[in-house]
Amino acid sequence: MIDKFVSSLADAMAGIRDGSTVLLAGFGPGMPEPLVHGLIEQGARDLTLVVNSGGRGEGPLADLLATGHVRKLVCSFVRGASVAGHLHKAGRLDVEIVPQGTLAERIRAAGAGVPAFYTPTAADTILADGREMRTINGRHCLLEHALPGDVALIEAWEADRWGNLTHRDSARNFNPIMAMAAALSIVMTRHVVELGAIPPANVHTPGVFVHRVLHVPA
Amino acid sequence: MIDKFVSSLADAMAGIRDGSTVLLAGFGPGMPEPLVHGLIEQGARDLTLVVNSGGRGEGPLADLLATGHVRKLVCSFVRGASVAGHLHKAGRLDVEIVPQGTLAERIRAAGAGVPAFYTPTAADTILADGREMRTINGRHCLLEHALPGDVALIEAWEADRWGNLTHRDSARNFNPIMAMAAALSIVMTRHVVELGAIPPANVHTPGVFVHRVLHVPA
Amino acid sequence: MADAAFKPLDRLGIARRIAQDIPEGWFVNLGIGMPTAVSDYVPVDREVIFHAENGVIGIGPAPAPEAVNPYLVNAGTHPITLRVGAALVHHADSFAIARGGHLDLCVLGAFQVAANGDLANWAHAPDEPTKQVGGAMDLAVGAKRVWIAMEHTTKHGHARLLDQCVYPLTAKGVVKRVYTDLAVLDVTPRGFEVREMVPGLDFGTLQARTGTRLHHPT
Amino acid sequence: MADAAFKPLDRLGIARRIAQDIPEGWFVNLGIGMPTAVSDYVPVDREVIFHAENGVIGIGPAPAPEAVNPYLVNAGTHPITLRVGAALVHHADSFAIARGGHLDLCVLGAFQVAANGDLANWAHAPDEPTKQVGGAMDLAVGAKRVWIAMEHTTKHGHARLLDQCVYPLTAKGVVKRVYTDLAVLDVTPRGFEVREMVPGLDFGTLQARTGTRLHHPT
Repeated sequence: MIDKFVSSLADAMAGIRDGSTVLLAGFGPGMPEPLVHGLIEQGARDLTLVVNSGGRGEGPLADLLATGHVRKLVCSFVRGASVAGHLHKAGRLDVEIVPQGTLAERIRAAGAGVPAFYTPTAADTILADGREMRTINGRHCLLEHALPGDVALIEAWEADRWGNLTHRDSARNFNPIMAMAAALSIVMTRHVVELGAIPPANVHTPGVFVHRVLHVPA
Repeated sequence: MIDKFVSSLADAMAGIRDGSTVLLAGFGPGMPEPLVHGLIEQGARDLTLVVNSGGRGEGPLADLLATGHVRKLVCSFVRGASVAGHLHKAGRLDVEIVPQGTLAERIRAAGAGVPAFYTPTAADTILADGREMRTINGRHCLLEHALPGDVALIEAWEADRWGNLTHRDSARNFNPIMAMAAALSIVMTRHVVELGAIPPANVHTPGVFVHRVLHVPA
Repeated sequence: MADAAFKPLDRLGIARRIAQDIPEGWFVNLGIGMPTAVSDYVPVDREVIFHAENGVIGIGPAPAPEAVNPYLVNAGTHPITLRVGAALVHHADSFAIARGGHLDLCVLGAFQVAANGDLANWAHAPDEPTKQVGGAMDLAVGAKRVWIAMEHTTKHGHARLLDQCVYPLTAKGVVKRVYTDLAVLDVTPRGFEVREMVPGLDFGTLQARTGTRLHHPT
Repeated sequence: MADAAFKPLDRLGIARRIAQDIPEGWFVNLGIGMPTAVSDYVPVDREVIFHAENGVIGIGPAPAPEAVNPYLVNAGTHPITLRVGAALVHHADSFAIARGGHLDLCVLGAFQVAANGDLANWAHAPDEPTKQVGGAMDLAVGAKRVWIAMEHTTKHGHARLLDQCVYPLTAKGVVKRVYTDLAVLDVTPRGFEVREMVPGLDFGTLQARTGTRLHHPT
């Protein structure tokens, strides 16, 4: 019987290696905060962290960055007044700024087996400096590569033992595509449901993209 | 008040021009057969038709091909014993064979504003002859371009007046991505529902991709 | 520069002015800040469908404080409600809407706009430690139209409408119209055309506050 | 070539043999034809999750004739049922599963397989009017493992396991294992290794029916 549930935070986070690329979902809601703290406790270092924003002066993302375990941050924006901003200014954190749609598309591409694609987003901007360009149908386009993760940290509203997920309201955001894009997708769910309780047509993230699920009641 | 419903098949098909690229959804179920007959009646010629398969010796697709209004067929396979196969052998129908996953991805790319992407699918095969290749992460990849439609013919199970759709079971197939990829998405739906009747989290094709809806009860 | 003969619009006044020009049925993304207020001035019975980058299609009015749903936010991570008829999608699908040309309009803030439609709205210098790209580059390139909501000059009185942007670009040649506290200006092949000025403002005064030659509409 | 000392497997026997080797928890795509029968031989209490190109994850047993749901078919457009725990997605998401490396196994039929793992399963000649690519190229390139179900020789007695494929390739170097009516063979760096033969068959007889040198397992 397939059962992707794990019984502790430590089990959920087991085996994450130094040097991993970690995809962290969330856009306001949808960030699996307990898993971020689990990652801190687990202790993997030299991480590349992929997340929508660099966060603020406090919160789980700030806590993670403050450990110094993150070497590089890939995100769509960094606030000056944030832990990420301060570390970056101090030369202790590499930052790669990726337009948010390109970020989402690169993550989805990794999950979908698309190794690279072209996009007009960020063409003719300083983000394109030194980058490979191509004109397609008269538009300047940038070459962008897939952005796969070794690990994805995912938040769900409901999960069954096969790892089928639903996400509540706008907490969906990066969760389905980051689950697709990682070799190891670790989910925290607010609710555990019986297999079959989620109607097949309304599964938001199919279990094929999910490897471990931890129940964290609200 | 937004109301995308049209009251007749003729209204649904109005304005399709000669030379259009028509995306036709369906894989077994999910093909909007009444709209295919509507296209025949509407009479546009010199069409490029994008559809999963070339169909059989009879059925709506065979009827459409038999009109001679389709100049080129883009699909993942053609049976020898079919109207498409016979027309192709007779030199009366151009056929572009695209691997089914590449076909789906090219259509989705058109809807998502991705003008081109690389894929390992069909690299090192005769489908790659004369095509642009690139080695990415050690894998041979083919360059593939987005495949947009002037028109998409879409089947739905439920639709509301904003054009939000659900698709029943495996009739979903190409419907959501073809709706994304066309300048004019024409839907036939089996059921009309009140705005709000489809839970927001369970809309399969959002109305932003839909332009006209015709109610065709089962 | 003070001139008692005219009264600049305040920020909400600019938002209100923009709202007047949005017809029923448009899909619209509103940038963070001043643009977000535009939706408050669209009457509920005019069905305009507001999109947010985090996967919301059909944003309703802000909730009462006691009715806040922490799982439902806009692109500024402020609490929102859903309108009847809304749909929720994941981040890649949401940006497929933005990048795939499905938005009729995106209203963004700006630091500078050039006479050729170039937009600068994310950084004051290439090496600025705060890098607030977010989704602006995707929206600017992908929407059918980009309108700008901005003060006509900086708080120091420097022009923001220029021959060329000095700040790093968000996108080239994308702006169609600018709404400022003083005027509404269209971007045309010959540069900015003044479509409308606040009552009492004369063309010469507006020109004096602008860093590029203004034109009367033809 | 007749040899009373051994009895080749019939087509269902090959399918049954393959089913023995599929462990619980795998996500598996079965090609059209002989591979489709594999699922009939996986016991229901061994949870193997079968995927179809048209967006079904979790195919159940074939329905009774009176219980056929015309909206629910497999990649061969035959009626199916859903297993409890199934999920339904659209065609691009379904091929994201196949192309993104999320399938543990794909079982395909073949015309020819080469000692280096090259696969030919879609055409007998480059100019064949019947072009049956379908999703085979995507699956062959994208799945974690490709196993082949085939007759060891053609009905005319010609070898199908060869030094090099003569027919047009589906994909290069993808096949990991071949199940025929006579043997189970692994593709290794030195060529085919014979893992298993039907009872009574000797290595020399198998070699005589094979167009490339066979190896004993190391």
